[in-house]
Amino acid sequence: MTRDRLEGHLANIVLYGSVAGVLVFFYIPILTLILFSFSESRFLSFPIEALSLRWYGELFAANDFWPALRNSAVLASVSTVFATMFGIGGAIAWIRWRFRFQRFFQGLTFAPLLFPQLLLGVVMLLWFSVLGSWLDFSPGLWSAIIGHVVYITPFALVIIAVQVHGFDDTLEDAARDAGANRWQVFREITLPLIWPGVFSAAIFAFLLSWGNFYITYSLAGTARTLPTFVFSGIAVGSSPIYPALATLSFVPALLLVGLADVFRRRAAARRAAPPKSE
Amino acid sequence: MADQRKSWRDRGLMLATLPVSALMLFFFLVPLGLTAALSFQSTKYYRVVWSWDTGTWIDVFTHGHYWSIMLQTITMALACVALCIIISLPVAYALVNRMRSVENHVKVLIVFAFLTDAVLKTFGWVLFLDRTGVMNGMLETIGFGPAATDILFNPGATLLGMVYNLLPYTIFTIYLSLARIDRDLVLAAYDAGASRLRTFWEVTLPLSRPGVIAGGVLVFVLSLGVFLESKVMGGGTSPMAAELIRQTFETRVNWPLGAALTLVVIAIGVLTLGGAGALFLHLNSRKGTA
Amino acid sequence: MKKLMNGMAGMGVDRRTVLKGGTAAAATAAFGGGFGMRPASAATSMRYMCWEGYDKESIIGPFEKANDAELSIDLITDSAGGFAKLAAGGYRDFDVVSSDSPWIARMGPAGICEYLDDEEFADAYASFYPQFRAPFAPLQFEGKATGLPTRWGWVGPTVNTKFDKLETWSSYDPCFDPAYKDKICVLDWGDWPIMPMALHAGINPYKELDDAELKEIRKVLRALFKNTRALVGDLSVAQKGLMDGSFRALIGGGTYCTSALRKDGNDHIMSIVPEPKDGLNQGIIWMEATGVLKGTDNPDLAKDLVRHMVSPEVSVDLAWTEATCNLVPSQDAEDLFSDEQKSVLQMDYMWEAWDKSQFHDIAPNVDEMLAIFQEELAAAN
Amino acid sequence: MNEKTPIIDARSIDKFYGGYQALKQVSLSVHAGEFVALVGPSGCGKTSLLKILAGFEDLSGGSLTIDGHDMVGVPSSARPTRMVFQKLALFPHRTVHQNIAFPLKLARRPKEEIDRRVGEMMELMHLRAAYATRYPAQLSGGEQQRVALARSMVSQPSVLLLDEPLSALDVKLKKSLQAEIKRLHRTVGTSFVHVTHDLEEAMMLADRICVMRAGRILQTGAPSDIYFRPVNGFVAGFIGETNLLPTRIERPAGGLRFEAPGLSCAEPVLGTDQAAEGLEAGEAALMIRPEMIVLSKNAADDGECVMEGRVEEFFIKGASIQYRVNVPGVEAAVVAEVPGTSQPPADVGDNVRLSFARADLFVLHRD
Repeated sequence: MTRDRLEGHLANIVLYGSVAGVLVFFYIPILTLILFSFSESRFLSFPIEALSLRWYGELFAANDFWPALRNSAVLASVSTVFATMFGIGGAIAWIRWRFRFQRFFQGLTFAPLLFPQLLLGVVMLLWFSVLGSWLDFSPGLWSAIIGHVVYITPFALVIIAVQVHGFDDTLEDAARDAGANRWQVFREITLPLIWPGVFSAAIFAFLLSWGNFYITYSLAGTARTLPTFVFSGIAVGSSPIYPALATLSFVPALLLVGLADVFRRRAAARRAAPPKSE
Repeated sequence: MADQRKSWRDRGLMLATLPVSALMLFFFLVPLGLTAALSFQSTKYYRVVWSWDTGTWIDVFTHGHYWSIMLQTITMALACVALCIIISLPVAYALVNRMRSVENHVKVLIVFAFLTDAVLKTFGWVLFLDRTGVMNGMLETIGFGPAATDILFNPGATLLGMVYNLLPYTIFTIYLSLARIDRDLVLAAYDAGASRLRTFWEVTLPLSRPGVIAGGVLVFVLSLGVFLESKVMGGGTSPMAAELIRQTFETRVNWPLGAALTLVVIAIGVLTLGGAGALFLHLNSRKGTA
Repeated sequence: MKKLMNGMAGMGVDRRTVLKGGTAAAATAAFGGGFGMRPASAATSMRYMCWEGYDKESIIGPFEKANDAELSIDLITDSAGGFAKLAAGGYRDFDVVSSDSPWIARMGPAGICEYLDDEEFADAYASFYPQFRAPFAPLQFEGKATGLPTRWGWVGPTVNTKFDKLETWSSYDPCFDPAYKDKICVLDWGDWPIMPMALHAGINPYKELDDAELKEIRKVLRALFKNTRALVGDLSVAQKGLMDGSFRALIGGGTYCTSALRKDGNDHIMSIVPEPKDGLNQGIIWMEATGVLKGTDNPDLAKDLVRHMVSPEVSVDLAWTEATCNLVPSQDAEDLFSDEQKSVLQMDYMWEAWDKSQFHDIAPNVDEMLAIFQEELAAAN
Repeated sequence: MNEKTPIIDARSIDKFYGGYQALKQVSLSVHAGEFVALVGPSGCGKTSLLKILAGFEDLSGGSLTIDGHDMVGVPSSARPTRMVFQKLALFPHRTVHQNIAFPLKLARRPKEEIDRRVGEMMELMHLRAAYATRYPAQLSGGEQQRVALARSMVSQPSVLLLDEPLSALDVKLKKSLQAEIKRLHRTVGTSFVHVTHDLEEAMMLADRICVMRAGRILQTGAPSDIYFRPVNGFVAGFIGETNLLPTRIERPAGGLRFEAPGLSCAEPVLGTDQAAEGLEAGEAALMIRPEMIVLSKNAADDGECVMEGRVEEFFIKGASIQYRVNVPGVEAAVVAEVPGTSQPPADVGDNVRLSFARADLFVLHRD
């Protein structure tokens, strides 16, 4: 009995400790960046001697910051829309339907998830340069969008598939029975019911695209997004502005994640009262 | 889950599958084929010569250093997988069994950290671990000598960065498989007189295996593709496969060689997946006959 | 890379301008061009690929205003990568490029850059130091110049004199001294760290090399990696390490690394060139040049931008940027520098460095050397 | 019963799922205002038939008309039928009002009409007006049932199809909703087709019961027919407990002569109305319902037919007491149900006499 209690104490220490440890671990670099973003010095060493907003100013004044910000926003929004749309159709086809070549379809839409991003980017870059030489164009933001959609769609698909998996078919039957055509069934019943999944997929897609480095790096051609802007900036040594940039780039991520949480909670509240029978 | 059989004449099916299939075929499968084709070409003065020979592959197979880098990459990937699983198990277990009330907050915190820009976070680690970084600064203020730690610029630092960036994958896959375990099974084990540890060992751990395997495979495959961590945190002196590929494409501008090396890494990943799949089936079939 | 394109085209479809009015061109116009640029309010817009510094508002702004033009900038992070990007078809999107001189020199023969007539730029050449006047050999191919030099400096050990005496680094010997184990930082900038090591081994890497010489280079690199603590692509990390003494010398960086530190008042940090060894200069002069890309829609404006970059006033500005400070070829600019700036740029030392250096040129065996570098790096662990 | 043209006329319907035949030559007609129950064990085809009526499944052979229109190829949304689903299929993301209004909204009825009709339906189903803004998950099981009924009735279909909607409820709630459905049927006059595996429920609700087994309709008839005049042992045994005694019959003119081991009757002859249709002479089964049997320890207590045996066990069920009696010569224990008293008339091991009227015997096919 005492042994069991001792084990229990130990288990609690390990369990709570591991969660706390992992959270600290995850936030070390993030907090470090936020801290250094207010450093006055050009060289980011600790302890920080003076605090200032100097590097925020430098960041806003940087020539290529604004285009990079805009590119990131365009890239992330467009990729999100496509990846989410493909994810919805793909997830329904994956889970709810049976059709010829389904295995092939599932493999094809899942495979990019298992590819190292850089390699995915590289093979696509090779293809784009071939296409480019045939059709006389060169890679740019649009090819990065295609790359992001290829990379992110499987993520979106899997997230939505989880939601579709719990879907009750008879709800659609009921809607059809009530006189709804296919589109009405989809719009009025299917979509609202898988919406939590679609919403999280969209948030996830946006953030994956927003923070993506490897694929953008390979495919964006001359267009620069925030992550590639950071990488090239660090490489040539003008690093003091990047903690400031990091701090700013956490803001949209924070907003989206917070929004997702609020949304999820509202949905949960709606279904708060458990059904009293069944 | 009803099986709705759909014919390819069904408009819904076409709408749901054809655009995404076309995208994946044209921008994923075709490029992969092209990469294979490119690896059979040669290069001269930074230009690809359309020569259709196996020179590049001979080059790949006769140069030991490509393989030592591959081996190094696989070793690092395996170490990363092991660390990720070991760290994730208690975290996922705690989330499922102990922290119901704050579970969602913790998940949100992890997701947020996971989804922010990897380049910046890696850079943040450098600022933290650097000789004049936050960690040494803090150690110094509590009485350790200057530059008490020297973690950056070695394979350990690379590994730290990899674990940092890939840990969420195992946490979430293991979390999902643990959350699916029927609580009654655990209670049944207690009821049979098993201690907590024994219950964890005999019931929970075996049942979490799908999550462990899925997360492990995902982390392994993704580890094959990292280069930021080895470049920025590892000090670049022990390059990983992806860094080798990047150098080959960018610094040496040798596309056939880069394509061949890319295929080697992809092959390693695919073989691993196949192996993991076979292992999974084997374990399941054993369970079936037992 | 042009060959790549032609080779690919050989697979069936010819590269045709027919498509210029077609969907692909429309898509390129809509996405490829559009997203990268600010909405064009000016009469002409140009795309400029360059290293950091060339994009300063104080340099670009006046040019844009004077010519009613809009420049969109693409920063290079690595010369070979920039070359690859242009060669992969990117040159069609760009008008002007500023990159490392061997790469600019390659762009003429590769059909990426226009050749520039020395006569047209006579005024500019006249304002240069004699060493840079036309015909300026390093940028010439069969008597035609590919671009004009814009910034320069030298590559040699970068030393913190708080920790080391300058004399210690009158040769690269300490790189191989066990006392300096784990104290050497090699910059991960393609061939930059390889060349000084080849010179140290008594080999001129800028000429055709035989197997025995490549073997020597392999040996010297292997020895270097024994003492190397980090291979760093991030300049700020290198600078920080140099300041706090984790790195006792940076190899392959030179003045490009030093100047920002000196500008911040750290004049105890210096880049020098080692003494000539067996008649072989041990220093390397690096240079950036600016060229006009083939097929630009605005050839005159592009050439004006080149002239703008080498004019004395702009040269001074270009020399003095946020991240790095570098020398410029313009003699007329020298008087415009303050004494403090001259000191930061180590101007008193520049001609000595020049005299003790090789010119960083096209190295015929660079690919083999890079492969060896990679190989030895992999073997070092 | 209305003998005009039926609302539903299904003829010789076959249904195949791959190689498996779920329905075999099923014919069914339902008249206006009629309440028909489809009963049978799971897998008997009753739900397949309902889905074919609703239009969720195509029929593989045969014909189907509803309201005089051929229904082959007509989607469910265009049929004059509405369905109440087994799991109710209330839309969890819509309020009660929105759920009930859904069919009207799809039919683009004006808002005033929708509100009025929904209000009427809620009133009819005894749903409190305050529930209109609640979500289904916030209602009790019975309330959810009423919402589901309201949603299916709101657009005034010609036929309401009910797919075992009460199967998941507890007994008490089930009883009250059965009464509710019965009342609803009387009020609206719509034809109901109700699928259930519970014959008791079917008997309580339906005008006509259709017993199915293995894809076929075994018997269609009024509840009393099904109970007292089953076509075979399967139908007879489908509700409650019954005694089936193996017997041999002969058919002299105008009657049936029977002979069963362990059973002695003063005059072993029955009228032909006491036999299932198409019964031939030979092996058959004699059915006697347990509640028709009188049990006594007293040999003097006489009846037209008598069996003697020993009490194996008995259960006090409250309103009645059930005895299981071993009768020599009869394989299965004979079940007798006697009115409940505080003093059971016999104990385990007692020898008893089971007697009943000859008119309560019914001869049917053995199966």
